[in-house]
Amino acid sequence: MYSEKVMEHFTNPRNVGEIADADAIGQVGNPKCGDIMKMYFKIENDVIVDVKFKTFGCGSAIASSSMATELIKGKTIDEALALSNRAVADALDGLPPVKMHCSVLAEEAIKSAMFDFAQRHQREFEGLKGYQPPTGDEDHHDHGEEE
Amino acid sequence: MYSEKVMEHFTNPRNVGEIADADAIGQVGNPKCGDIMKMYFKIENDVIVDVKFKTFGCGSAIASSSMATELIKGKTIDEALALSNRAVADALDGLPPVKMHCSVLAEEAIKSAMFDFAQRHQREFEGLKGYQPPTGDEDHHDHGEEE
Amino acid sequence: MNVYLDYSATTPVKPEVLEAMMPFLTQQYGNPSSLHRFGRESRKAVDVARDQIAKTLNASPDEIFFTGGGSEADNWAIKGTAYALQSKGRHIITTAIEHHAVLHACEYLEKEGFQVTYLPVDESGLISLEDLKNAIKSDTILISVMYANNEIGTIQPIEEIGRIAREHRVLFHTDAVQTYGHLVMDTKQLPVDMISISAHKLYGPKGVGALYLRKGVRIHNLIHGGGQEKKKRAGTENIAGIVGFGKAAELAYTDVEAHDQRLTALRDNLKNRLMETIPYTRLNGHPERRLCNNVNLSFEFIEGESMLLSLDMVGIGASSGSACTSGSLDPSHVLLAIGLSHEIAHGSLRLTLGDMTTQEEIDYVVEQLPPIVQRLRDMSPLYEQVKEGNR
Amino acid sequence: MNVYLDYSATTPVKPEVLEAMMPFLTQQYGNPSSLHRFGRESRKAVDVARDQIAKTLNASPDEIFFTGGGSEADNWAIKGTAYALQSKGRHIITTAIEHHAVLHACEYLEKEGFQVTYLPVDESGLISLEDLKNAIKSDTILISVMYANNEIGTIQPIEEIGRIAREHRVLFHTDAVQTYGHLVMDTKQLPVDMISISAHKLYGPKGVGALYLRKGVRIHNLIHGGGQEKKKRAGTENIAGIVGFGKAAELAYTDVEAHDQRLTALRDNLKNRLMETIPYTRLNGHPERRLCNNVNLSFEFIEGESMLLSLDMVGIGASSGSACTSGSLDPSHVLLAIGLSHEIAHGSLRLTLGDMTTQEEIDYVVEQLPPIVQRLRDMSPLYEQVKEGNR
Ligand SMILES: Cc1ncc(COP(=O)(O)O)c(C=O)c1O
Ligand SMILES: Cc1ncc(COP(=O)(O)O)c(C=O)c1O
Repeated sequence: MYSEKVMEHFTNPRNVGEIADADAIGQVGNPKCGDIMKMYFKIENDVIVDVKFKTFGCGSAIASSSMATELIKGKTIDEALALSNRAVADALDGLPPVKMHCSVLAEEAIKSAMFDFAQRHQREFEGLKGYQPPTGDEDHHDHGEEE
Repeated sequence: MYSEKVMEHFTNPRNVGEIADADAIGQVGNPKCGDIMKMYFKIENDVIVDVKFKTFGCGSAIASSSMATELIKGKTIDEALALSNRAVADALDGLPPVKMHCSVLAEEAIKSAMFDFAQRHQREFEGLKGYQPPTGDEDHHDHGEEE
Repeated sequence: MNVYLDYSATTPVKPEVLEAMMPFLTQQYGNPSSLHRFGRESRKAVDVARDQIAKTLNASPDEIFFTGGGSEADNWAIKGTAYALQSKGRHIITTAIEHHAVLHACEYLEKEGFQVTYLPVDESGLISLEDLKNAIKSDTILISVMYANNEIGTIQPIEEIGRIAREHRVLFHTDAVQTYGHLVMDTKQLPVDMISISAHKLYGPKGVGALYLRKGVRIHNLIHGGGQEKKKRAGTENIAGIVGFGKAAELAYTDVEAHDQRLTALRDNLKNRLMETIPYTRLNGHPERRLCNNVNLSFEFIEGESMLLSLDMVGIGASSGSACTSGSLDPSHVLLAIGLSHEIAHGSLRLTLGDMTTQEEIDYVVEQLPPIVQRLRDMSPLYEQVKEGNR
Repeated sequence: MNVYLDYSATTPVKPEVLEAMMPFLTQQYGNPSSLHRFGRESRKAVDVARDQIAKTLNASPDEIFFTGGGSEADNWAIKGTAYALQSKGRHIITTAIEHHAVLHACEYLEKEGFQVTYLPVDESGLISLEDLKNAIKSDTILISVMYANNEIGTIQPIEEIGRIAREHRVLFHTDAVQTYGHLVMDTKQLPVDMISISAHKLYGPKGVGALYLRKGVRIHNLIHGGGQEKKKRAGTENIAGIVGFGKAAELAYTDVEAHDQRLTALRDNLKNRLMETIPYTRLNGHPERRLCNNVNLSFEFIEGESMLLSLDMVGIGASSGSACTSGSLDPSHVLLAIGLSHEIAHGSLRLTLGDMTTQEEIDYVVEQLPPIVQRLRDMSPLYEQVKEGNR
């Protein structure tokens, strides 16, 4: 079902944890759907110098968190905002169709944190144009269910 | 499916054949249902001194013909008319429910022949009271089919 | 000598097929719906089997849905289409010679308010394309015509039927239970929407079949429940059965031409020699357009069951369209539909050949059958006239 | 170490069962509908299996009808009753926690114009007999309540339900797929009209089940066609499967009390030790009225699939009611029906024991599971509050 890459990141997830004095925090998902992702960022000169996550969710949610945080560590905010869910899934050698939403969640967690950063510092970022923070209540993901 | 007795009578049927100068002939069944039984009788002083049959039909029809003719050979007409289909089936150690009509056919073949004899000789027999010769067209037997 | 000539009734499981099944009757027992390793092994095995079957039909694996047999596939195709499209129309066209799985499903639907046209067949068992065209109405929702008949072996012009169905935008189902393993069916070429197949007719296990459902064709489920078979057919999968089916299909289509040639030769040898030796015999079904393994003969003046019993006593397993073999009143609806009288229909014998059939077995049957027929004729009141020269 | 604790999903085939099946996967391949010796052997085998199953239910063999599995039996009972009695009424009563084979069949019937009442259950998973009585209307034609639930193991008061059904002259079906092999069901005592059972839950093969249909109860067929199963369920019989089912049933009921005692002890040992070791854990289902082999626990703050993956990595096979294991949006309808929040339902783990389960395996799970739960909790944002003492 899962690629080896997914299993490897699930078994040894990178960047698990919290950052006490985080410069930005993002949280997406809701317990109803079975996944919540929370990301903590340390940002210096618009560069992500550290990132940690906590995830309540299935194997691919954990692996996606791990992979996404790896992919943006050391990158600029703009680069991080350019990360697509597809890129996360690809880096994991793919996700089953019903699990693609986990990669979407990772992308959204990053955006949510960067939005937090932008608000805290009154900044604007190209990648956040038109961004609406999730209310946390809606079912905004599609499990890709067959009819 | 069939008892050993049925198989034995099917394999070695008694009294197969015709009687050229028969005193009575009875034929019942119709090809539509897949069985025709024809019986030939030699009768002396109301005693069945010889009987032969020809049957187009399934294994139990042939076995029933064989057994029925055996059971009435040497018997009086009244005794022959008293033979029930149940007695034929019992003598064969039973017939499957869907095949009980074969024993009915044997009983009817005997009655039909005795009716022929009664008509030829203007006789009346207790066992033929109310007897209606079959038209040969109707489906007068029940294959005991389940719903 | 034991000679099995009833391959159209069912076939033995090939050793390679059983070998493929064994792991799933022993250590690999997981439920494919389970996430753990026990389940994943089973899931993979089902996928492989689906691929194997899809390949033989030149179909996509997601067009193959496993069922509990050919009858279920037939019922699903027919009732599933009927209920899904009843708002569009309630008229179904089928033939008078379908297998009971199709016929009785149609008769059931008639009681539920559908109309069914049963196309007649000619004396060789073929439907007429003109009849078919004339039967199509504005509310026709389904045409179901079997690929080859299980009793007389006649092969219908499925491609032409499919084209007519397409022209009239009517869904087309074919019961190919008897065809699968004998004829190449290329779903990329054949204009069919649904195909029923069954494993136990081609050296796979009993109790597993499949419905080919062309992508985009939507019918109602017959068995609702769990998410198996892409939510189209619920129930824990018969893994061993499905694996066996896949393997059997793969084997059957490894060299189907050689199979066809070998059986055709044996079949013709058997048929010709019996017809030459036994008078008052007729061949039922089409002389050329017939399954490579099917011989169906009627021997006048005798009844089928007594023939089967006699054959059985010398070790030969065959079948008959006589009512007396089924416990029903009328002989085979197929034999009546091709115009046989009840009398002659009752005297039919079906010999169906298979991969294990040998020339020696054929020789044995040719030796054993004529005296059996003669003995029964000698017992038959219908034969008297013949002997007396009245025919 | 490989530890299978998913016996409610499916069971391995017992060696004795496989041994009984083997002849019918090799030399004895005849179709039971055939007259010849090849067929008669198969016919006899089916009869034996029918007797074996009838005996375990104290039923008559002609009340047992083989199907392609439990889901088919459920669908048959429900749709067959609905269509047969639709002129009498169109109202069906079932529960919110049925298996999908019952639920989705009912939902399908709703679309076709039937009305269905889904009885709620209390936090232990039991329905209320008062609710049931209140739900019965003049046009109620069927009550369908599962004997024991497949997820949480809760056993319903089937006898009382049956008595209420009788009083109101309503047919009563019970899905006993999870119960069969664990509990004695005496159809001479139990007021039930239909019982669904499935072989692969009691060490028989997958893809075969049966419907007990009380004499005199008439429902429509689900699969029409040939005359098999007294014309009630068409299709060439899955002989090997049926033989295996018969054998498995016989074995299961040879000493069902000993089986129950052994599993109950192992189950309680497992459940108690896990609940003692792992904080924030709750038992789902009824504390006493539950299947002898079922443990269902919710571990707060974590999600089920990641638990299953972690268990799988150490060789333990289990299942969960989390939506993420099924690819659907909502977690198990059963866990929601007993009042769990989505969050807690997602963290459920079902461990189901079987005849091969050993104390050593239980010890292994008790050793392996706590650190897995802890590791996932440490990764969970929901657990932060707990650590911070906010709970
Ligand atoms: C309670 C219950 N009913 C029905 C079924 C369906 O049985 P089967 O898998 O044999 O179709 C199952 C198991 O899957 C079950 O647990
Ligand atoms: C033409 C045809 N259709 C359907 C079936 C039914 O298949 P199954 O026996 O697998 O249910 C058969 C054989 O029995 C058949 O010959």
